[in-house]
Amino acid sequence: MNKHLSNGILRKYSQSTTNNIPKISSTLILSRLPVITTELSKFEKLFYKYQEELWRRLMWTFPKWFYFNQGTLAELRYKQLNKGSMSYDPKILYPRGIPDLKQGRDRRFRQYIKAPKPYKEIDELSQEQIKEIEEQKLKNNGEELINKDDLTRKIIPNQRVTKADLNKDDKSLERRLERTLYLIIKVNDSWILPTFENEKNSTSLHELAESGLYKIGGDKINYYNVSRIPCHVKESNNNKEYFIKSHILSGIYEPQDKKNDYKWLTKEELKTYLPNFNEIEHLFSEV
Amino acid sequence: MNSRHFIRQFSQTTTNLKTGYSTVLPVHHLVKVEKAKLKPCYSEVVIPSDDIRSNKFKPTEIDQDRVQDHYYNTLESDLLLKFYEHDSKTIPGLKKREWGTDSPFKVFRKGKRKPKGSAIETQDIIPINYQNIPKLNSIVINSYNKNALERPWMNICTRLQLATITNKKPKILYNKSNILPWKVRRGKECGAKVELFDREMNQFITTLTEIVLPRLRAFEGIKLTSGDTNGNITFGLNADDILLFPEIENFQELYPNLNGMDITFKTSARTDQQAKTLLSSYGFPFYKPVKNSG
Amino acid sequence: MLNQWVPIRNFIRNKATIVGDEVRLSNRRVMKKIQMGKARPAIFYQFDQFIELSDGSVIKRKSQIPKDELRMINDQRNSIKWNPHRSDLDTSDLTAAGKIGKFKAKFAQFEGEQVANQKDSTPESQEALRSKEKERARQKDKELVEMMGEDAVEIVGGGNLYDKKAETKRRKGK
Amino acid sequence: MFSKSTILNTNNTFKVLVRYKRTKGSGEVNAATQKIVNQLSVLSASRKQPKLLNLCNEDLIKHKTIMNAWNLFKSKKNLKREEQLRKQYESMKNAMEDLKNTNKHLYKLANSKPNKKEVDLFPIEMRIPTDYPPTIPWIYSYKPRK
Repeated sequence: MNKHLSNGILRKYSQSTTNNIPKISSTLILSRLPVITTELSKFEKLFYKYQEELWRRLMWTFPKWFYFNQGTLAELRYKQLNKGSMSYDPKILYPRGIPDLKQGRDRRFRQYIKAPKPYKEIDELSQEQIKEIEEQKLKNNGEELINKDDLTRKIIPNQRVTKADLNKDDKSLERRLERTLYLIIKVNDSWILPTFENEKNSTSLHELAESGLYKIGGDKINYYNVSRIPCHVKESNNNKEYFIKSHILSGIYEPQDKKNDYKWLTKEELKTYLPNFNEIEHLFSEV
Repeated sequence: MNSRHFIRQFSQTTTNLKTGYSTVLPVHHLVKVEKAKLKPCYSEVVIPSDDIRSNKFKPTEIDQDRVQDHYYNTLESDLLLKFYEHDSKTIPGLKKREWGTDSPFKVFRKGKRKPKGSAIETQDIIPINYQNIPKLNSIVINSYNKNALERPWMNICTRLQLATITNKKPKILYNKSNILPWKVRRGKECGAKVELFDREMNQFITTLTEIVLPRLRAFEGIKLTSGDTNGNITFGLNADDILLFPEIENFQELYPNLNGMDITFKTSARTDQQAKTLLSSYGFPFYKPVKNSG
Repeated sequence: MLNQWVPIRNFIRNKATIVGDEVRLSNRRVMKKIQMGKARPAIFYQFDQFIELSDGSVIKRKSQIPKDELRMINDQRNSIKWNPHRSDLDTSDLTAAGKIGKFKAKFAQFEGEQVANQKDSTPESQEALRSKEKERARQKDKELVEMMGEDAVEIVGGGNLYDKKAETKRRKGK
Repeated sequence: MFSKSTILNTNNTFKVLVRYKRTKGSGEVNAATQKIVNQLSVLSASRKQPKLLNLCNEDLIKHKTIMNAWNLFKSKKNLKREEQLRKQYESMKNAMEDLKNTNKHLYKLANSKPNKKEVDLFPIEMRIPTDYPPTIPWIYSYKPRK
């Protein structure tokens, strides 16, 4: 028994001396951070809605007299938008109870206020103007004509779903704006995270990753290395891959060798492309 | 010295074990118990403030918090990687010292000696792991208005200014001392302050980094030298800068007497360096102030 | 040119007529005493505000002012300090692509011929332009009064309540 | 018998006291004061505070259910996040330990901080996500700093 054990140890020692020095390489986790907020689940949306209603119910009355001076055009517009609330009349029967009116607000309920807009709303326009707009709409395939130079135009937010999403273009940095995307490249018919071998073992891991990225992807990448510290190590047949985490902030990845294929994918999509994804699954952001 | 000795005395054991006067500080019977609060008419006081039945109830989670989401999704793990140092150990902070025993005066001297090389104690610097990643706790906005000393009504302007910027009602600052040449008198109103948490804090951050600071012509950033050595960073905005907040900018004539303010970021970081790294991740620029020669 | 644009802010602030009589608030303002347990949090009325940044992205905020849509010309998205690596922003302020150039291009319609003729402007032509501007402003005022009806009287605002310069003068005089 | 507004007879002189319509008196304030009073009233709760919420028992139970569900949802999310962070920490620590045993030189390069005094800042171009995307969702014009 004792002999056996010592033998085992001996073997181990001898192995380590005969082995070559392991090959060290840097593997790059290059991510594009989300551009827009995450999509909320239905439960979250409903909960926020509920809380906001409670909050609005407990809000103080809007101090109209402070923001709108009497006798100004702005006040006139405000009055048009927010018709004054009823006054208490003891002769009337109130089905929801006697109103508690202070400063033109029934303090039992939430207050609804419409703010005047910088542009003209439909009710402000004359018949002719409305007609004109509708004619323009017809000419423009049903879309309203917007003067881009007009600073007081209505705010119409851009779509959260982009062209790249619709075209299913997974080479584009504009896809899945609400998610973190990661770069993978195709080498010898298999998809991998970009890996660069440290030949002399003299350059530091993060510098190697950076120079390697420029070599394969051109120098039009605004690259930010998070830390010098590797976030993971993968060992296989005397190979050691150290994972370096970094972000692309602007610019574009252009493969220098046109044959090299690449993709920007989310965490879920990576699963189907990377072998033994489960080992490194925790390195990728859920969002 | 103060601990009681239990001496085995055959006749007096019971008296020794009687609970009596505790001389260990704090002496509990000196703590005032406000019995009035126990009255049934004050039952409202007992309800916690986040209970919907409480008078103090104020819903906080009213919408999606994009800054907090950003912190959880990206910054937290980046910060962990950035601050990690292998084989690092806790660096003990400067602590108060004993006086020593080489003289009878020192033996009975009250209190402890101040730490070496510093007037105050400093924190231990604990290596960062996944449980103590620095985060922003709160923002304190402090606006001292010296003009309010002579004209008390000016403090109303300052309070309103803070209230409109932060959406939270500020507290009034009062003078603590009497300095007659400066017209400083104890108990006089002299400004306002407000502490922001959670969504209010996060909205304030984005208003600063996205709207206000980029439009300040002379703004170079937060000084790299700022900080109180315990991870709290402060910078100031003057009266003209405050005009750029969207609330004030669109109704300038309603806020005639603006007052500058100091903004302090309270972070859970133990060092200023870490706190500055954290703030820079939210989009605050920093700069190295040039030393004035002569 | 720069000098014409920079002090706009100060100009606006000092423009309002200074009200001679000062604020007189009675000191006998007695605060209402709030009973224990009756204190309630202050929740100011807030609007859901959308702000469109210069690059077209929209953010949501809560704001007390009665404006629920705002559009920024300058902000983080086109500030050089916040975008040190962008080639399409690399301009000093005074060039055509700079902030002021863009501003001018945007508001050329309001400035009339001023922008176009800037290079070869003579004192005479400037004088003529100025008188034109005045005429236009007068016309605008007239229209406004008509809109508000005949009896409308312009309301003089409270204006600048506290004049820093006057204050220092007063102090020195003491 | 005599009220204030009737004629009084004192020392053979007649004083006539008549009630007039009240004109501008001490109650009126100047414009500047009015402005400050307005500002103060924005800050004060008087007449602006709504009635307290008074939920019936059924609503209260509903509210509590919602809050319980939300807290559960949140705590699950937090646990998941913490677990992921812990894994990241472990694998990072493991990688450093491994690097230390494999190559001392690279380990020293990785573990060294640039300078004790210097602050390791994030790039200013990192953005907090917005609610809606920019017109051009990504910035392609990147110019390396010279």
